[in-house]
Amino acid sequence: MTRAAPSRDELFALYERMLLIRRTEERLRDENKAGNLPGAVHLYIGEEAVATGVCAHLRATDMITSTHRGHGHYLAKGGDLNAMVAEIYARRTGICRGMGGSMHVADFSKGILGANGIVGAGFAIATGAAYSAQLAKEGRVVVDFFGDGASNQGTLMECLNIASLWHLPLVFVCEHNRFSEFSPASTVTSGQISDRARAFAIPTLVVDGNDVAAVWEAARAAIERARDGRGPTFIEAHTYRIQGHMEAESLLLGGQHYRDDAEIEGWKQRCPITSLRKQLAALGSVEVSRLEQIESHIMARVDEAVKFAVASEPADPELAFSLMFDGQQP
Amino acid sequence: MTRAAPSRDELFALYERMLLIRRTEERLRDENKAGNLPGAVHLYIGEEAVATGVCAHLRATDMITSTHRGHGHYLAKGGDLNAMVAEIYARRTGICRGMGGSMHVADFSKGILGANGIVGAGFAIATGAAYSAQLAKEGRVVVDFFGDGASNQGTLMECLNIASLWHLPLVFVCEHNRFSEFSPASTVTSGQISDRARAFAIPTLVVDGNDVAAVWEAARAAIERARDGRGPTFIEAHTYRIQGHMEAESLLLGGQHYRDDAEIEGWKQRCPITSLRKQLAALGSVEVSRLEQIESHIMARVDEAVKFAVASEPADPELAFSLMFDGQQP
Amino acid sequence: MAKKRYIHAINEALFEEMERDPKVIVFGEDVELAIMGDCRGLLARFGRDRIRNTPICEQTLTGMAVGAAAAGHRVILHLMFSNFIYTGMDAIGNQMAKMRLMSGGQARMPITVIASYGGGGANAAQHSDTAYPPLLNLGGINVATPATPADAKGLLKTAIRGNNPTFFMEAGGRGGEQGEVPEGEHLVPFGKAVIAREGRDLTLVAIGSMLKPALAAAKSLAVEGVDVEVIDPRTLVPFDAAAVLASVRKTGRLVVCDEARERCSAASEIAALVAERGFDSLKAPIRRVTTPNVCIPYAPNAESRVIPGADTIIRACLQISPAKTSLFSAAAQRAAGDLLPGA
Amino acid sequence: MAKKRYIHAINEALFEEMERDPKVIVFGEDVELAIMGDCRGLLARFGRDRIRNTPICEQTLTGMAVGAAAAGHRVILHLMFSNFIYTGMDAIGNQMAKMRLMSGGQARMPITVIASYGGGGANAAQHSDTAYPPLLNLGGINVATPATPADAKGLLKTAIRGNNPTFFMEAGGRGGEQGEVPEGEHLVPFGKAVIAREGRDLTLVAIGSMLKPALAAAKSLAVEGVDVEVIDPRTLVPFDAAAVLASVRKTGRLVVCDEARERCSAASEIAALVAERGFDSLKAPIRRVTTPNVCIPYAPNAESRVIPGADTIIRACLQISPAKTSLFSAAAQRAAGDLLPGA
Ligand SMILES: Cc1ncc(C[n+]2csc(CCOP(=O)(O)OP(=O)(O)O)c2C)c(N)n1
Ligand SMILES: Cc1ncc(C[n+]2csc(CCOP(=O)(O)OP(=O)(O)O)c2C)c(N)n1
Ligand SMILES: [Mg+2]
Ligand SMILES: [Mg+2]
Repeated sequence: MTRAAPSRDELFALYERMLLIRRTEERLRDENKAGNLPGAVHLYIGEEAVATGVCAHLRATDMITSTHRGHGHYLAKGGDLNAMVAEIYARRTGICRGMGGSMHVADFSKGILGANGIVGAGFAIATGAAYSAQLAKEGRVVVDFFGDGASNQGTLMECLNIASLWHLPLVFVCEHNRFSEFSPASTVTSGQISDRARAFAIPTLVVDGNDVAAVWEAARAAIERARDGRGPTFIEAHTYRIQGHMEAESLLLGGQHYRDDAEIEGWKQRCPITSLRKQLAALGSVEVSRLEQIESHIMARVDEAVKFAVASEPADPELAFSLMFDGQQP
Repeated sequence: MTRAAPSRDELFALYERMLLIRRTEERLRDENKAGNLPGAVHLYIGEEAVATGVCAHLRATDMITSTHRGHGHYLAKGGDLNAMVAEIYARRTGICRGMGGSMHVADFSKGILGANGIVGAGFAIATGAAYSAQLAKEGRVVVDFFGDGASNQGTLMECLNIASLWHLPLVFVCEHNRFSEFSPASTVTSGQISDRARAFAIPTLVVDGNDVAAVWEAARAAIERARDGRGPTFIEAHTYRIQGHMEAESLLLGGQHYRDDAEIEGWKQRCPITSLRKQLAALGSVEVSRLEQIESHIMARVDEAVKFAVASEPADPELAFSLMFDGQQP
Repeated sequence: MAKKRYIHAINEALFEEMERDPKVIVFGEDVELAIMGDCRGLLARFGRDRIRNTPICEQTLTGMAVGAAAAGHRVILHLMFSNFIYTGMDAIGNQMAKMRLMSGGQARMPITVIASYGGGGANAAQHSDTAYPPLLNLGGINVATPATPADAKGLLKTAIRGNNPTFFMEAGGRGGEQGEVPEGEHLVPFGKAVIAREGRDLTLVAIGSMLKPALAAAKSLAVEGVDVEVIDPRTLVPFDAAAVLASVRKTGRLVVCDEARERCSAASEIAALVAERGFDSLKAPIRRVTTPNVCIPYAPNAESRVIPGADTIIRACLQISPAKTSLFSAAAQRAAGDLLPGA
Repeated sequence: MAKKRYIHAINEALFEEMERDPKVIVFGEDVELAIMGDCRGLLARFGRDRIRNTPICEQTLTGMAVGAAAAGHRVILHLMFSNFIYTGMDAIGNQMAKMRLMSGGQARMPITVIASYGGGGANAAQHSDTAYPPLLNLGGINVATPATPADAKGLLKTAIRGNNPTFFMEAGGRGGEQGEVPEGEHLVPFGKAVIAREGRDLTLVAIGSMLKPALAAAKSLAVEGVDVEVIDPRTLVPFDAAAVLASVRKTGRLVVCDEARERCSAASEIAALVAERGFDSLKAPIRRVTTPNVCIPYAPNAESRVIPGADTIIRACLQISPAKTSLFSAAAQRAAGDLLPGA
């Protein structure tokens, strides 16, 4: 059994990972604004504690499914930064060779079964992967990340049913960020989401998704349970989407509003990274300089990643033909 | 407010309706065996109390959705017997002019939005109809009948969510007959089905589906609630399918078994019609003769219906073209 | 008449039809804030009883459309992207398309489903499909593919007033295109093609988003001495076979452009129809210009490699153009020699 | 070689491939009791880890196939009736068909989906569709349509061993048909048509369930002096265009039979392909023989009015047969004059 709370080193690792996600996405935000990215990006800023706290317990052979807001999951699960940024830049060096883009970043070799543009698609993919993992008896675990909005897709219920019946090594992680695009959760999501899992006798945990240690603890229990063959767990993590649903959403909204600036400000005060930084900095000057090192190290990595992407060749258009099938022309 | 229990006259009416369904289906079973029906039939024998107890509270303008096992719902909601039997015989006088058959009996003029061959299809159709009914503000109510197997289709959850959010005048009636085709419920259905509704803060009622008075009482409360604008209710009625999943299932099974004969026998002892007959007969000789009259009257109606069907012209094949669209060639 | 954008023409049709008939309702994901633009302002005017956000559950939404129509409303369901047609396909294929015949003609299905299709925006595979061909195969579903603002308005009004299920396919990314739009009562009949450009040498059928590149191609080809007749079918179901056959009788040559993937596309259907019923007029092979049988890649260069444009259309036309091709410029001849994409 | 029924040939392939590769798993609704017949005996032999009943939830089942394949299994999903393809369409269209390209070629999708198609059993609209045309338009999905027991076995084995998603379409109600089936290692390659009957006058492409009536039609036509070549493509994706084009080069005439509805059918696709690439060989219009654009009615007389059979095929062939039609019997000429159904 792992300890109940993350150690100091573990906290630093969590901090580093969260910051990597944050700085990467801040850069993507800016690059998007500057018109440097061909496609849209949906940013995870403010929600980093969820992916980070959960994936800290996963092995390289474990698997995750992700969402349209998938950069954080990808990086938390150990996806390569350069290859991700190059993908978003539509370069041949991208993790999907420029064929997928932001909404499809995936690294199958690391168990990252892909971000996904179809809301709710992860449920069934994760359930199928968990069934495969269970049959293979190699102790692999699957984590399915999805939003509060996605929780209204009926495949959630279908998969809860199967996961419960078959005792699958599967952890459902609902990232409740209070919005489904521009619809506040209260208008489209009835009841408490984790009660949906409870109806299938699946254990549930509701956590503060902006507290990485809390997420870490809940995930530890759930993932151990799955790994031990004791079946699925449902985690509902409450957090908040700081950025728009997608960058440049104001163009779509044309002056309409769906939330208050004050609400956003309030949640910015509850930043999971800032609070962990404060906690760690309070430990002493050694820690402060370690934090500074992490910061500058990450800034350099992000710079490096963007440089790598920009310097890479554009995608090879012929791949659209050669990659459609394995060993077959389309 | 209606009384809490059905009156004697109401019990007779329930009895008559249940018997109509039973005798009709016994005849269909025999006609199927004799090779007189072109398509398959899925019989409701043993489950009559559910449709009957519920539909007793419905007005002609109320609506129902039904299943592949839909004869009982159709007759309970006041569908014409001759037209149904003629439909199953594929005659031009059939309620769907021979285009639908057993799995599609429907009478839109009576709010019977159709039996349906797609398991779970009724959820969304009923939800849409209930939304329409709510907007129209004419006090119409919708009842959605579905099986325990259908409860595993995710659209159930999607519709529970919407029904709850929008306070729809909708009653979900789960006919838990213990099997989803040849799979016992315990192997494919996790937890108690009505808990799925509870997760959406929808009131639930679990009743003995072989006790027509119990069903009647639960349905009364639920339908009144819906009619008063107080939103959806979920009824889980426990019952048992006496016949095979479909007639002549043994041909499909090729000697395999999925349930014990003793179990079937046990449930035959709990026949909803027999027990109500006993209850009514115990009231006195007037009641006994009334029961006898009902029996012979119904036998005559069923005979009459089969005669009507057999004497009717076969379906008009050209309707396949003229009915595809309203006022347009296919 | 006033110049309006495609998306505004759609918005106008929605306003007018909702004013006209209180039984018209709209629902879908985030329709209230109208992120696709087409529903802008409807909430303020008609309130949440007539236009309402739904949760994300396409499988239920298409089934609800059937139920609400059966119960007496005139339903407009907004599905956003045409890829979500797959997500909600069950009730489309098994209910919407079949309910009327299965019920012996009892059911009326006044349903309009709006979905935006097509690539070109680096939205990648799951948001760029041109997903109407599967609908065409279902039977029982009308499909409108307006290419201009005027037709967008007129076809949508016809769809909403009709009693059959209709998919109104918005040409994605065309929301900003301008065109003259008649005020008020402007109804475009289903099954009536328009000749967008008259010509004698070759018939070019261009569906929805392909009309603009087709017209551009026709203009270039005119310079080369090939006089192209461009036909916009406007609805794929019902389809104005007579118009296409008449044009082919005149020109003897046919190119069909469709942004959908080639296999079992609307282009294939139209080609088959002419090979069957217009064969005697044909003087040259039919050519289809479509997206090849691949999903839409993210990278813009790969995306434009697979989605057809004016160049692709010109090449296809030149390949089957009349003998005067000998007068063509060297450039055009080179182009004509190239393979079609994916071939 | 031994004579076996179609359904037994399928069962044999499942047994052999599950024996061969422990990574092969089967799941679906009621596969354990094998009500469709094809999975009979697998549970007893391989246990519930390898073949498992699922709840009714097609939308999840297709997605699970993607996930289990991504995680390393070789998946066989049984969907029962091809109408349920619509029910599970989301993950088919948005994941299965696209995962490989979207992931830059990382994903392997060794998935075989089994579904039974076609009418004729009075199963009515929701259990009688021939629902492969929408799959053809998706790209990324192979489609096998075995017509004989031997091909059923050989194509299924190839599908299971392949690394691309394949829909294995069982010709509904053909489970009882007998044919010679090679023992053991019998693999039928994808994209290789067979000439089921050689002939010089006309090419008749017959898909799956249409092969039997097509051969019957060819026999009758031989009596009338029309020598028909019958081609069974066996797989629609990939498609053996070369075989069809070669035959049309020889005969100059083409009829395509497909039980699917006409619009955007496989028949339309094949007709379009030949009108494009075999035009110069064509001496007559192409004819499609399909179910018209209606859903399948329940009444047997209405059902046989819309589903094509040998008669319909004979009529279509006579309509485009060579000049020697003048030698035809009066009856045949009358038949040739009739309209195609739905036309
Ligand atoms: C099947 C499907 N329906 C609709 C959409 C459009 N869409 C994209 S994101 C989104 C909202 C998702 O909300 P949630 O699951 O809470 O995730 P969040 O964006 O809040 O992270 C919607 C409706 C989609 N991509 N896929
Ligand atoms: C979408 C769909 N999947 C599968 C089937 C095949 N099927 C027909 S009935 C049935 C079982 C239904 O069980 P339940 O809902 O409990 O109803 P019951 O037959 O017990 O009345 C199945 C799987 C179908 N008709 N539709
Ligand atoms: Mg959210
Ligand atoms: Mg049941």
